Amino acid sequence: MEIVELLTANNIIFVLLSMVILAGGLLSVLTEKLMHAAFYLFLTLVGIAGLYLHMNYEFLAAAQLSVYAGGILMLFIFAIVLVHRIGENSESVSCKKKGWAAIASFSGAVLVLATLFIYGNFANCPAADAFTESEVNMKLIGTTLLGTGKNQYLLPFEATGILLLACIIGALVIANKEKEEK
Amino acid sequence: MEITSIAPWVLLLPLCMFVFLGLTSHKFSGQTSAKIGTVAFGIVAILCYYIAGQYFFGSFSVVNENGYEVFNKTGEVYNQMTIFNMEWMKMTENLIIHIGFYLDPISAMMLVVIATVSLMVHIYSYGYMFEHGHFDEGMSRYYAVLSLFSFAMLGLVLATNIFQMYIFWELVGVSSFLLIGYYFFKPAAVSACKKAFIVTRFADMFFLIGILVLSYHAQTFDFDKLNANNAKLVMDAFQITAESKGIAFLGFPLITIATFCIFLGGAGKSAMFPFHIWLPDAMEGPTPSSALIHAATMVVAGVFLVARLFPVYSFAAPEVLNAICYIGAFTALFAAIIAVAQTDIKRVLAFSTISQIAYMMVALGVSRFGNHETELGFTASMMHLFTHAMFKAMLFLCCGCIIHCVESNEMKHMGGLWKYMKKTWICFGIGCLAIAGIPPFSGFFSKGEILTACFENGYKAIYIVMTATAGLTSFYMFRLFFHIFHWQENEEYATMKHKPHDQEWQMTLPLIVFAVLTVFFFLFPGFNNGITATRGEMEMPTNWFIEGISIAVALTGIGIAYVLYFKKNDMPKQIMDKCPELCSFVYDRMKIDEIWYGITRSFIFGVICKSIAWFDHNCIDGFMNFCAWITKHTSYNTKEAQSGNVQQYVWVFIMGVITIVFLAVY
Amino acid sequence: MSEFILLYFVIIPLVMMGVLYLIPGEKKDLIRKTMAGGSALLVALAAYITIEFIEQRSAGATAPYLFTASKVWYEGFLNIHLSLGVDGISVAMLVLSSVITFTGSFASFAVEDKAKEYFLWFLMLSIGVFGFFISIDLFTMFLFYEVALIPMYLLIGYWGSNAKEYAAMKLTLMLMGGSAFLMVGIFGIYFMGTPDGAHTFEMVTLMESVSKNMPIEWQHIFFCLTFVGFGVLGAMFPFHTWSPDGHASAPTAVSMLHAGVLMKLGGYGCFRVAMCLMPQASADLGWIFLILTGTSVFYGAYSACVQNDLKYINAYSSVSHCGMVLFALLMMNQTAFTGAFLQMLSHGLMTALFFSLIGSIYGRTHTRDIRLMGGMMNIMPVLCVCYVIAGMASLGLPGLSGFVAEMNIFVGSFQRSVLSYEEGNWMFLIFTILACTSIVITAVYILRVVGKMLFGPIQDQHHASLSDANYFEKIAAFGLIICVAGIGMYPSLWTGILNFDLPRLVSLFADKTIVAPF
Amino acid sequence: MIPVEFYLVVSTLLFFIGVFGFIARKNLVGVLMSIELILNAVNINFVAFNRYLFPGQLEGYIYSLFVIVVAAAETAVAIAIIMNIYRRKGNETVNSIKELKN
Amino acid sequence: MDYSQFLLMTPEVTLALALIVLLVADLVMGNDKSKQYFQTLALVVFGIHTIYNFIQGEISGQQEAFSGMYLTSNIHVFVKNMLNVGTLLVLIFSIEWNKKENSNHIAEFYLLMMSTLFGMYLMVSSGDFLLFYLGLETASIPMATLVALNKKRNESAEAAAKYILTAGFSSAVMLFGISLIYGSCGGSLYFCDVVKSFAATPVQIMAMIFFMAGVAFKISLVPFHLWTADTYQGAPTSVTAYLSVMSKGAAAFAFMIVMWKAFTVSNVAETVWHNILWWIIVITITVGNIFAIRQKNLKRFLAFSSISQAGYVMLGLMSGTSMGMGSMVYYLLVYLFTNLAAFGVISNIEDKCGKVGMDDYDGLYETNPKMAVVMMLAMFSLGGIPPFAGFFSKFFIFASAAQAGEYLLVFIALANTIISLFYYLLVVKAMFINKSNNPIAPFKSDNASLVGLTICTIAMLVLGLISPVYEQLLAWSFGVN
Repeated sequence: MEIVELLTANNIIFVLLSMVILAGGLLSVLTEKLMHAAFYLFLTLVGIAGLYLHMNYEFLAAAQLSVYAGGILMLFIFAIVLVHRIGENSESVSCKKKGWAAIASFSGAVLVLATLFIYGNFANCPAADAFTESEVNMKLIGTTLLGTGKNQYLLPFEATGILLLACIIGALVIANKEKEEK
Repeated sequence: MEITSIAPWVLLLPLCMFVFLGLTSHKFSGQTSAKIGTVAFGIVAILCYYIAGQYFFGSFSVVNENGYEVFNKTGEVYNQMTIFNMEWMKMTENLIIHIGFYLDPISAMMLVVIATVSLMVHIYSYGYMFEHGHFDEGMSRYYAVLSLFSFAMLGLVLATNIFQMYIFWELVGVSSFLLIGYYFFKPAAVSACKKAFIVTRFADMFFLIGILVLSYHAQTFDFDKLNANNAKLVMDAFQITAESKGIAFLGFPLITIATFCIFLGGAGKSAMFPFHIWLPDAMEGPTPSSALIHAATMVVAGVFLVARLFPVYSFAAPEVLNAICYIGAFTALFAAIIAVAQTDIKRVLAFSTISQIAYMMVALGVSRFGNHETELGFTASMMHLFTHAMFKAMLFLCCGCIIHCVESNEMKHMGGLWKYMKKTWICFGIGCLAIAGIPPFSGFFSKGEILTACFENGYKAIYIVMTATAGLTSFYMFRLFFHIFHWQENEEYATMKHKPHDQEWQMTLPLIVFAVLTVFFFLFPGFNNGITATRGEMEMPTNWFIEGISIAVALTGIGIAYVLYFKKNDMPKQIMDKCPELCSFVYDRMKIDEIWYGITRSFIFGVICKSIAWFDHNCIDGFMNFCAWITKHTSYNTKEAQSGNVQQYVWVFIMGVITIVFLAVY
Repeated sequence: MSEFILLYFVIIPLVMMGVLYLIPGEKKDLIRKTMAGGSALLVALAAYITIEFIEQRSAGATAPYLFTASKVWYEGFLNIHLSLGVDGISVAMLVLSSVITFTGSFASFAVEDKAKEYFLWFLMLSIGVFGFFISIDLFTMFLFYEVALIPMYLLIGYWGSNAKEYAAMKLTLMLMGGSAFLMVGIFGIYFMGTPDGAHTFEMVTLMESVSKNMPIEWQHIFFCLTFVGFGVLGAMFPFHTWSPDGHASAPTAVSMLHAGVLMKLGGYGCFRVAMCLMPQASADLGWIFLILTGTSVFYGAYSACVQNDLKYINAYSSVSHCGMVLFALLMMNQTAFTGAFLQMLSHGLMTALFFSLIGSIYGRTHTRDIRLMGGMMNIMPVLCVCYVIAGMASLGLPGLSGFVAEMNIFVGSFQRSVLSYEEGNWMFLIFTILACTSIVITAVYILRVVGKMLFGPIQDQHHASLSDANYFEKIAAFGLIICVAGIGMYPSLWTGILNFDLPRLVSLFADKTIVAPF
Repeated sequence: MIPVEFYLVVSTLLFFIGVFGFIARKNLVGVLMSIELILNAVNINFVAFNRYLFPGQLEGYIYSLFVIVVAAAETAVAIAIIMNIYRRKGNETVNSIKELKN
Repeated sequence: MDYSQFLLMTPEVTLALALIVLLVADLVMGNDKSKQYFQTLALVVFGIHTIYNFIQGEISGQQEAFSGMYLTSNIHVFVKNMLNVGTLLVLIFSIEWNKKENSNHIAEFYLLMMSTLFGMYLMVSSGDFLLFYLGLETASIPMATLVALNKKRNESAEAAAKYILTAGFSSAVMLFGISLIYGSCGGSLYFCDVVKSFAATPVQIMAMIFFMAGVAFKISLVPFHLWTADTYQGAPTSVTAYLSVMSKGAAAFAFMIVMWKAFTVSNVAETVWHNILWWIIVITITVGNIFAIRQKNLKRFLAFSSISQAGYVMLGLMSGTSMGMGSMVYYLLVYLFTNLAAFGVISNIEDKCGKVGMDDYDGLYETNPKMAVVMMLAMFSLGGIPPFAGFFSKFFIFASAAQAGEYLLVFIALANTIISLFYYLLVVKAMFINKSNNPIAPFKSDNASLVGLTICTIAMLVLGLISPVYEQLLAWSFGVN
């Protein structure tokens, strides 16, 4: 395969997105300032949303953007703002700690990638080339989420309700705390 | 009286007395216990005499286990009779321990000896212990143990099988222990009793091993079967033939090992070299018990044992008999030499006992089945056993009287006592003459026969040694005699509250009885009629040449003693000053005790026990503690693993995953 | 419930525990009376069982176990039964246990501090012991075995002396370690010793099926595991080290029950489980344990010689004597077996006697160091005479129990040794002779104590005014002495009871070639 | 077409970047962010597999939706707890939660 | 759309109903006066739920709903009932604590408890990795807030932070594994589909290990256990009890179901996870025990003890037979009562005088004999001493491992019981043997705790001696095939 052939739009987009994702991720864990980290995280999340879009999963991309970039990241930023006075927010991490972390993550990455590449034969999967460009329509998503049959997810859906309820109650209890102590 | 019905009481009565006196020791006063014990033993003695008399002179029969009627005498030959035999413990089909009553000439003779000496000691002790009496309540204990001893000793001699003998063997050992340790508050007595017990116990271990070997191959414990038909059973079991010595072990004939081990058991009890060390120390016990146990009865158990198994020795293991006679001869001479240098009167007697027992051993050792000449030793030995028991018991009892008066065992506190205690003087003199072998006293006959047996059986060297020993014997006995009764009167007597005197009748009567027995021994019916290896009649040859020499040697000994010790003079001191090292070496019993102590204290205790204890404490225990320590230490040193840092937790987590994946996949 | 008559051995202590629980702790006299009464009941029950056993056997009952009763406990696949039954060996052990419980109760009357709790634990201990001996189901055996372990901890840890906490922990943990070996062994026997789908813990079935079903290699493994497991309790070298510390620190009655009975569980278990279930393996591998037990025989004796603490001396002598039990068992012939079980009885009784006396002496002098005592015979003659008797029993004086046991062991061992020697193997002979030497060493250390502590002049004048035994100490001591002497004088009773069953068990080993490496 | 492996490369790298961040960051919020990175890496996997290998069903797709939801809930709770820590200790670094140890 | 399938899910449905009832009640009971009845109401409601589920009839065989996403059978139901009983006991023990320390958050406490319980239900019954994941998260995220509930102590917050962070991380790791499973096992996450295409390829193995790590975190197996001690120590005692028993038990059971149903093709002994688990068990038991020795805080101590107990629990997986499952559930049942008894005592004492150190327990028997006895029984039972139930449960679970021929593993586990007995005895020693100058003063505990402790004690005493429980469990259990 020649270089030119690889330079399809798809591939280029993928490479760019991946670079954004990885660079964002890397920077977000390496930067010393939390606020910057949050920003880089944002980049990553958006990049991932882009990947979803690239795979024609618009709804998912939207969800990713709204929940992650819109919701979770906001939470982070609030938290950072609340707990961190701007200007004092840099943190220096000892090299030793980074070294340990690097050992773990590097060896892990090598191992997982090696395993995947040496032994993983996803290309031989029966459906390997069944990549369809078609979108997933919303109705299908709806029935899948609320159906009771095979590969339909009513029960998890309901369960998530309880989970969310509990998390709300819990988060409230914890967050309430200061007030009560006064 | 039916023998079978009275025989059990010979054993049961002393046993009951032991239990009774032991349990009631705090209820009765000492005198009461003594009276009860003495009376009870008097009954036992009567029974013994009756049985022995019936056996030797009467006629009766018992039915043996095969249903045949056995008479005490067939023609001139006395039969071995099992009066009763009760199964006590069954070990295997063939090896069954019986407790029984075995009557043959030697056990009948022993019955007489034991009954006599023990009864006399019972009587004597009443006076001795009571007046000497530190310890009134101890007296019940004393009589209880005397009963136990009598029971054990009777059981020993009456044993129908070798295991019964072993059982009672141990029991006499323990009663000896208890009697030696009677004055348990005296450290010397304590160490003496321990020594006696442990040394004999050590020898008993060999006895036990010997029994195990012998009985395993012969598949029986019974003397009857072992000895029968010229020990045929043993010969077959060990595959002994004219050409070969049968089964070998480590290159030695197994039968030799077995019988020698059994002899070693006897050597322990009979204080043969090198097991003799306990006997002199055993004199720490009350003197009457020394008379009974350590002079007359228990110490001859070894001789009795060899005599009991004589056919086995003679036919299957004559080489062991040789060894016995050499060991005996050495012991006799050795003990006699040591006796010369002792100053404690009981010690002198103790060594003389060792020496005299060695005579008996030698006599057995030179003896073989064959003809009258070769069998002479056996009879001589038994005769000497009998005579020795009487005069030695008497000598000890005399010592008891003397010690009672002087309140010391040391010769130097004595001298010139003849004026004060005439009866004792006479009795002691008779005893000394007897042991020296002066006719017509009993010792003369028995010793003469022993020397004859040695000589006639070709053991010339032994004969010479034994003769020399006889000379030494008469020398040291008279040294003792003169030292106690003549020499120079101790000035202290004059100042003593109670002047030395002859004791009351309880203590004097036994002396007289023994003196009579010693003096009039020649009137006794001949030992050659029955107490022989073949249990039949036999001629007792009298070799006047040998008798003459022995009398001469004895007189020489007496003469030297007379010169040196009859009147106070400097000669003994001068002689001793010539070679002080030798004298003190001999006085210290040739350092044999020290060698033993070296082996036991330094080596067994100091090295083996200590190192095992060290090993146990440091290695075994240490290992267990180390395991515990390492666990605990690991626990405390791994605190950091749980550092509280959540990132470290995750690091461990992810590394765990990675490691497992790595291990599982690659 | 008459078929479950054996269960009364467990029920009586249980009921006693209930009664004690209801009695307020201050009423110590009532508690003691309850204990005395209840344990007397146990003795009576044991006596009844013995007599009945002899009668039934004499009448020709040939079943391997008598008084059997079985009830399924865990049904189905597990097939666990509550199976009870006794043969001659267990009868002997039951008598031993009941006697020691009885005398132990009396010896414990001196306990003042938390007497109620003490007796509750004590009873639990005895439940374990009795339960073990009446069970003929491996599971319940193991269960009771462990039941017996844990009360030890508290009894020693609370009521003990010296380094009691250390000792208690060591003892408990080491015995637990033993039970770890044991449990694996039991699983092996259960799963591999029985055909699939018919797994069972019942001894009677296992006796036949284990050697049939289990491959010999596995038999070797499980034999070792079970033997070590029980061997730890039987104080086998080098697993004996809990015993000196444990015994030294335990309160009187606990030492009695522990040395007297609990250590017998070890020998009994080794025989019942390890050897009888896997006779081929024991013939093949017995030599390994013979070396170990032979070592413990003289090792314990030599160690005892240089100890200064009375209880340590006795504990090491227990190592020696219990080593003798296992040693004899491994000789695998009838005489040795008889000797081994007699030795169990004998050692149990005399060591209990020892400990009760030591407890009494210690209670008065507050020291157990023999160097600090002397002339006790003057001060407390009764206790000391009893001590001498115990010592004599221990060193094998004829007429007392030690002798009959040891003689059987020696005769039995010797038979095996000679057989083995004739095949060219030295090992048995060497160890038999070594074991014989221990009788001398025993005499040495016993007499050392007697000489130093009981005889001689009074060492410490403070001791001079001490009192002699009181009534309950006398009951304990005399009771045991009577038993010791009883066995010693009339061994046929016990050899008879044992021999009802031993021939059957000996035949398991009869056709096996006993392996020895040298 | 881009092989699915490439997605895996991205996700794996992102995953371990997240791991790195979790271990190396000092601030608890930063740690939490790293968790988000990891979860996103997982999502990439799910989605890519779904798209490339098993487009017939929406299993991976739905799964990643749920993951997003759960992540949101989790983050909320975690941030609440971190705030709590901050209020008590005055900072919210990892070092502030080292009291419980050994 | 067959909504009737919900009828199979009786426990979940009733629990959800209970949850709703309480939620509504909480909203309705606005004022403080009526709030004091909330606790009673909650207990009653939960009690009704418990009893109702307890008296449900048997289910025939293994059933599934939602096309295999939800699995149920008698043993599942039993596990849930067991969890109910345990939770009820925890609630009973926490009444006093709620009144004193947590008066403002009583309702939340109950709601959170019950929602985590709901999560556990899902975990136990899941037949699909998604539901499993959701169940696990439902059981752990609200749990973090429960852990943080103790407002007076900083430790509580710290514990919660550690818990939520590691939980998040581990669930992410688990998800990574699940995603790879998804990719490599035929694109379906139903257990029954996974097992069909599970061929133990390296990628699948890796995926499985990542997944196992996530669950192992929940069961706190070494090396995924490090959070355990800190969280247990910091959390309110009743929550610790809940964590150590219910959370762990449910996860362990669910783990077994997953491993057996999704990753076991034919025979457990031939699977890869078998070997992995073998080592994990060994390490877990050893590390748990060794770390426990040095602990001075009882809650922390029980945390490490629960780690090693988790190792024993995992033995049940090794055989793959119904005996393994039955023994494991039985073990969990016994462990539940035993550990709750211990925690009951601890929380009682903590409520009364705030002491949790082992040294504080010195001489407890002198002052509070009953507490000491219960604690002692619990320790003995945990140590596996007969005749308490712990002995039986240990015996059976070892037997199940031995059944599969794992003699070495059983031996190692047993050898470890020596260490564990050591530290259990340390507690007993503190209470009975040690003397203290400053013992815990005698107190009278509230009736509810007493009832709870009595139940636990009775259970410890009789559970082993009466065989029907275990027999019934065996009958209900099923093996791999």
